Amino acid sequence: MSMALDTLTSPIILFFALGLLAALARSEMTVPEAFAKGLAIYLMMAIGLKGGVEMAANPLTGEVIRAFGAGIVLSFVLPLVAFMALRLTSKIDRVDAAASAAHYGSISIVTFVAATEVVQAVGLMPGGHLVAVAAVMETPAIITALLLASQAGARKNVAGSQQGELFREVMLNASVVVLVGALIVGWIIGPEGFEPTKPFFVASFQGVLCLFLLDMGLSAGRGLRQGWRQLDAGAVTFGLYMPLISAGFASALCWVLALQPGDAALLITLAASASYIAVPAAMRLALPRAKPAIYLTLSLGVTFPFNLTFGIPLYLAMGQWVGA
Amino acid sequence: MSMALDTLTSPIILFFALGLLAALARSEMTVPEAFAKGLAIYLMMAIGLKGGVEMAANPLTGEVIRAFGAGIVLSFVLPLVAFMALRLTSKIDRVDAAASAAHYGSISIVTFVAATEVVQAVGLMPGGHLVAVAAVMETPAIITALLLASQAGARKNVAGSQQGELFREVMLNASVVVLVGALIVGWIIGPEGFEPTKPFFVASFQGVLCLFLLDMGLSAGRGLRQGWRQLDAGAVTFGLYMPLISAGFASALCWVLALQPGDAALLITLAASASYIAVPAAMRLALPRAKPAIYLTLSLGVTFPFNLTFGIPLYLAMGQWVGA
Amino acid sequence: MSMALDTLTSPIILFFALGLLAALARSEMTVPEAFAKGLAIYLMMAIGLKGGVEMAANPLTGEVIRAFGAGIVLSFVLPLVAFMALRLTSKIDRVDAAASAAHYGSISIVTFVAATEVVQAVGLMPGGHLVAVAAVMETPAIITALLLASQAGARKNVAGSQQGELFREVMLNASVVVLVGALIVGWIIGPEGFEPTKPFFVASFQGVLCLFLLDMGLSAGRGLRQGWRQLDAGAVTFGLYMPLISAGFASALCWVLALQPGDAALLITLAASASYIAVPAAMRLALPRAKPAIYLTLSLGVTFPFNLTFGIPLYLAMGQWVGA
Amino acid sequence: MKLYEKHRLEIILERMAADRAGRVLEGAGVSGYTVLPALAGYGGSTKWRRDADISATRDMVVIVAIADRAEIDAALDQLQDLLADHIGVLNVSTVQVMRPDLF
Amino acid sequence: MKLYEKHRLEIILERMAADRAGRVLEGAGVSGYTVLPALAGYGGSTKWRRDADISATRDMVVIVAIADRAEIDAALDQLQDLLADHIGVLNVSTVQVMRPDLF
Amino acid sequence: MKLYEKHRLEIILERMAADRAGRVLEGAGVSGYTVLPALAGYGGSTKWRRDADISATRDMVVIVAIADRAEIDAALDQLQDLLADHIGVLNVSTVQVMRPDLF
Ligand SMILES: Nc1ncnc2c1ncn2[C@@H]1O[C@H](COP(=O)(O)O)[C@@H](O)[C@H]1O
Ligand SMILES: Nc1ncnc2c1ncn2[C@@H]1O[C@H](COP(=O)(O)O)[C@@H](O)[C@H]1O
Ligand SMILES: Nc1ncnc2c1ncn2[C@@H]1O[C@H](COP(=O)(O)O)[C@@H](O)[C@H]1O
Ligand code: NA
Ligand code: NA
Ligand code: NA
Repeated sequence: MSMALDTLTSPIILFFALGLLAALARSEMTVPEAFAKGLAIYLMMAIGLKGGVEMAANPLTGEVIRAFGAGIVLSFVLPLVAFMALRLTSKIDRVDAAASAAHYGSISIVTFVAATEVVQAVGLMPGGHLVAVAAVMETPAIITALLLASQAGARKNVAGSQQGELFREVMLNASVVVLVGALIVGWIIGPEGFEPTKPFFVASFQGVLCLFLLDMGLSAGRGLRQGWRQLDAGAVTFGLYMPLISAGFASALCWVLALQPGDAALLITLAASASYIAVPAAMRLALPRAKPAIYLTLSLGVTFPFNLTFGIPLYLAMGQWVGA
Repeated sequence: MSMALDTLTSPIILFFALGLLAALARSEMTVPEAFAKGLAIYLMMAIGLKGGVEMAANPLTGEVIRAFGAGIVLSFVLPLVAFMALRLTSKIDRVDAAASAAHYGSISIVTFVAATEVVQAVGLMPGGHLVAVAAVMETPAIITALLLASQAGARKNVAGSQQGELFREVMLNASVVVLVGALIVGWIIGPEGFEPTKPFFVASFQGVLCLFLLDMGLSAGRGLRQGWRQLDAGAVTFGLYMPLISAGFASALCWVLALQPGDAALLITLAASASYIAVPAAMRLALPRAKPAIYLTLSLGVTFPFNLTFGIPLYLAMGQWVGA
Repeated sequence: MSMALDTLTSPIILFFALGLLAALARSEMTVPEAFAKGLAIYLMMAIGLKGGVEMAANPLTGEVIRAFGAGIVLSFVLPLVAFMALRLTSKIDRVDAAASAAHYGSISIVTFVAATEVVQAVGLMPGGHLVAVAAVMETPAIITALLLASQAGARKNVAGSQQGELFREVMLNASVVVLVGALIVGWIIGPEGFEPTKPFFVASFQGVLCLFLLDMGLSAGRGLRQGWRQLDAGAVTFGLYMPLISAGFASALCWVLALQPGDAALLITLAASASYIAVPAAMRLALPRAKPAIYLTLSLGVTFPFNLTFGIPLYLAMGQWVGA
Repeated sequence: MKLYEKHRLEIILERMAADRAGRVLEGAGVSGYTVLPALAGYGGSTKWRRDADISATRDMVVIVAIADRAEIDAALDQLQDLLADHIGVLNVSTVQVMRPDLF
Repeated sequence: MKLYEKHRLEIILERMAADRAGRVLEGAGVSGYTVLPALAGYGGSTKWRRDADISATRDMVVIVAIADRAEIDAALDQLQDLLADHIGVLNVSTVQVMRPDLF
Repeated sequence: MKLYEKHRLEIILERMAADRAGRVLEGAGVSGYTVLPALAGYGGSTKWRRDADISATRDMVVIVAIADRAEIDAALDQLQDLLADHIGVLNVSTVQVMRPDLF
C-alpha cells in the first residue's frame, strides 16, 4: 500500500500526470518531436548499456536462458489471448483486433524502466539480461498478429511494397538497433569501460526520464481526447484487464521456470505492457487498414497510464509471490 | 562595481554576447528550434522543481503571500505605465503600444534565473516561492494590455477565433504548465524525492543555460538587425528606461511590504524584465494587428541584453537597499 | 597493439560501428537532424571551453605559436597534395578533385576529440591551444581548393550570389563561431568560472559523444551505400592513403618544430582528418558543380572510419616518435 | 484513369493563426486540410527564419486543402477577414483528383 | 523565356507509406520527387499534430513530383491501390517548366 | 468573391542555394516568397533523406512565390543560371488570389 503510494508520488509519475492533465485541459504545449525522439534514443542507449554491463559481470546461467524462452513464448502467445478477448468483449473488427493484439504481445520500454526503479527500490536486483529479454519480446507478437489478420484475408501486398521492408521495420527499428546494440556495447566494454560515460547515462537518467514522461503524458492525454470516441466500453475495459491477464500468464510461467523475484516482476511487467512506438509503425506497413486511433488509444491512452500507476506495484507483488 | 564585472564575465553572459556578436556579424549559424525549445522546457522544469522543493522545506509565511500580492499588482499596473510612457515618448501607435506594454508587465524567466545566480553569489538566499511569483506574473499584464487596446477599438473577433483559445494560450502555455507543474511536483516530492533527479536538473543546469543563452544572443542580435528600423529613438530609449521605472515601482512595493533583500532583488528583476516568448504568442492571437517587429525588438533586442548585463547588478543593489 | 585494441573497443568506436552496421543493413533508424545539430553545438562548446580554460592556465609559449603556424601551413598545402594525388590515381575530374582536396586540408573535430581521449589515455597532456589550432585549420584549405578550381575555370558568380556570402559561410559557420567563441569564453572565465558548468560540459561529454558517434556511423554507412557507385577504386584508395600522406607531412613538420609528443599526435591527427560538415557546405556555395556524393563519401564514408579505428593509434605512435 | 476537377486552396499564414484558419475551413465544410511548416520567408522588406528567433512568433505555415469550389468559396469571405488581421496570403488553383467523392 | 507544359503530382500521404509511393513513382519512370513534412492536419472528424503524438504514427507527408503526363498516368493505377489501403489523397495539376528534357 | 489571376512559382532547390534564389526573386521585384523544408527526395538514381546525413549537404527546400507573371519572367533568366549550377528544378502555374494589389 505505502509502496503503491510511493510509486504514485515519484517524480516520473507526477510528470506523466502533469502532461496528461495539460493535454486533457487542452493546453497547446508540446515537446518537439525531434527532441523527444532524441531523448528516446538516449533512454534506450542508457538502458541497453546498463543491461550489457551487468550481463558482462554475471555468467549466463540457465535461469537467463529460461527468461529468454519465457519472453519469446509470451510475446507469441499473448496476442492470441488479446485477440480473442477483444473479439469477445468489444465491437472492434478482426483486423483492428489483430493489430491491437500485436501491441499487447509486444512491450513498452518505459513501463519496463519505471518497474525497474520500483523493483530496485525494494532491494531486489533484477538481472541485466532482462533488457535483452525486453528487446526479444518486441517482435514475435507482430508475427502472431499477422497470422491472425491473414486469416481474415486482410494482408495483401500494397502497391509499392517491397520484399523485406516489413522485416527491416520490425527487426531494425530504432528501438531494436539501439537497445540490442547498446547492450552488446555494454557487454563488450564492461564496468570499467562504462565508467566515463556514467555521468551521462546513469546520473542523468532519472531526470531525462521525467522530461520524457511529461511528453508521454501529453501524448496519452491527446490520444485519449481524440480517440476515445472510437472505443466502446468493451474496448476500454480490455485496455484495463488485458494487462492483468498477461501478468497472470507471465506469473504462471515465472513460477514454473523458477525465476528470481526481481526478474519475475520485470518479466510480468513486460508481458503486461503494450507497445506504442515500434508496433504501431509496423502495423501501418503490415496492416494499413487497421485504424491507429484504436490501437494507439488503447495502448498509450489506457494501458500505459494504468500500468504506470496501479500495474507496476501489483506486478512487483506478483513477482515476489511467484519468484523463486 | 566588481560584482558588475563578475556578472559581465560570467559564462552565461559571455555566451549571450557571443551569440549577439555572431548574429550582428551576420553569421548564418543557428540552434535548431526543436532543440532550443527542448532546452527551454528543461530549464523551466529545473527551475520549477527547485522552487517547489524549497517551498516544501519552508512554511508559507505572510511574507510569501505578500510577495505574491506584489507580483500580481505589478503585472497588472506596469503595463499602464509602459503604455503611457510609449505613447508619450515614441511614435508607436496605440495598438503597438498596448502590445508592447503587455511584454513589460510580464516577465522573462531567463533574466530571473540569471539574477538568482547573482543574488546567491552574494550570499542571499531567495525563497523558492519566487518561482511561483514569476509564474503568476506572466498573465495579468496581458489583461491590462487587452483593456488598453480595446479602448482603441482594436479588439474584435477575428474569423475562426474560438471562445477560450486565448485563455488556453495564456493560462496553459508551455511556460505556465511546466513551471507551475514542476513547482507542484517539487513541492510534493520534497528534497528526498528530488535527489535522484539532481544530477540532471541541478548539476547540468549552468551548462544548459550557457547553451540556451548562446541561442538567445543569436535571437536578440537577429531581432536587432531586422527590427531596429521599425523603432525610433524614443522607442529604443523606452527599452532602456522602462526596466528602471519598473524596478523603481517594485522597489517601493518591496520596501512597503518589508520583503527580505534576496526576495526583493528577484521581485525587482521580475518587474524590470520583459517577456519574449509567452506574451508575443498571446499577442498574435489577441492583437494580431500589433507588429511583432516592434515588441520583439524592444523586449528581446533591447531590454533583455540591458537587464542581463547592467540591470541585474543594479536590481540586486536596489533589493539590498530596500530589503528588510 | 593492445592500445589499438583498446581504441577499437572504446564505447565511442563501438557506437560508431553500431550506426555503420545498422545503416549498411538498411535500418531506417535516424537521429533527428535538429537533435544531432544540437549535440554538435554542445560538443564544440565543450571542446572550446576546455581548450580555453587550459590556455588560460598556461602561458603562450613559442611552441604554441609554432603549432599555429604548422596548422595553417598544413591546411594550405595539403589540398595541393590531395588534388594531385586524386588527379593521378582516380578518374575524378578537376572540379571534384579540387572540392575533395579542400576536405582533406581541413579537419574533423570528432576525429580530434577521439584522438585527444587516446592521447590522454597514454598519459600525454596535449595543450589546450590545439583546439584553437583545429579551428584555424578549418579554413585555409578552402582557399587553396578555390584557387585550384579557378584554374579550371570552374568558379564564376552564380546568379543571386552575393559579395561576402562565402566569407560568412566559411569564417562564421557554426563550427568556427562556437569553437572559437567558447575558447575565448573559457580563456576569460578560467578554471574557476568553468567549475559550475563542468557537470554538463565535462562529465557528460563522453556520453554525448557516444550518442553523436552513433549518428555519425549511421551517416557514414548511408553515405557509403549511396555513394560508393560514384567512386572508382582509385578514389577509395585515396580515402585510405591520403590521411597517411597528410600524417607524414605533419610528422615532419612536428619534428622540425620540436613539438611535444601529445601536441604532435593531435596535430598529425588534424592533418590526417577530413572535414564533413563545414567544407561540404562551403563547397555547395563556392563550387556547386562539384558532386557532393564524391567528396562526402570519401571524407565521411572512407576516411573518417579509417582514422577513427586504425588512424588514431598510428598517429599517436607517430607523435610519440617525432615529438620532442 | 479518369480524373475529376477539384480546387486546391493554399494559405501561407502565420503559425499562430493556423488553428483559426482550420476552423474556418471546417466551418465551410472542407473535407480535409494539411498544414506544412515553413522554414523562412520574405515579404515586403522583412525576412524571417525559423531557427533564428527564439520567440518563434514569426513562423509561417502553409495550409493546403483540396476541396470543391463551393466549399472554398464558402470559406473565402471569412479567410479574407482572417487575412486582414493576420499575416498571410492565399491562392486557389484548379487540380484533378481520382476519387471526387472524397472531397 | 519559353516554358513547356508538364504536370505536377501532389500526394498527401501518411509518412509510413512514403517509401511505397516513392517506389511506385520510380517504377512509373518519374524522373524525381520531393517529400515535404507536414505539421498537422484534419480529415473527416479527426485531427493530428506532429509534436503531439509520441508514436508519430499519424504523421503525414506531401510528395511532389514534376513529370510528364504519361509517367503520372502510369503511376496513377498503382497509387489508387496504395491510397485504398493507406491514408492519403492526391491531385494533379498543369505547370510550366524551363527545361522539359529534365522531366 | 471575385478572384484575380496571378502566378505561382515553385522552386525545388538545394538548401544551400536558397538565399541565392531569394536574392534573385527580390531583385526581380517579387513581393514575397516562402521557403519550406523538404524531408527526402529522389532524382535520377540517388536519394537523400534529411535525418540520414549529418553533413546536411543534400537537404532540399521548396520556395513558393505568388507573383505577377512579369516579375516571374524577370526572375526566370537568372534562375535558369542558378539551376545550371545548383541542384534543383522549378515550375510555374496559374493561380487565383483575392487581393491582387498585394502581389
Ligand atoms: N507573394 C508571396 N508569396 C509567397 N509567400 C509570401 C508572399 N508574400 C508574403 N509571403 C510570406 O508571408 C510572410 C510575411 O509577409 P509580409 O507580411 O509581407 O512580411 C513572408 O515572410 C513570406 O513567408
Ligand atoms: N482534402 C484534403 N486536403 C488536404 N489534406 C487532406 C485532405 N483530406 C485529408 N487530408 C490529410 O490527410 C489526413 C488524414 O485524413 P483522413 O483520413 O480523412 O482523416 C488529414 O489529417 C490531412 O492531413
Ligand atoms: N521532377 C522532380 N520533381 C520533384 N522533385 C525533384 C524532381 N527532380 C529532382 N527533384 C528533387 O531534387 C533532388 C535532386 O535531384 P537530382 O539532382 O536529379 O538528383 C531530388 O532528390 C528531389 O528532391
Ligand atoms: Na506485453
Ligand atoms: Na516585467
Ligand atoms: Na586534414
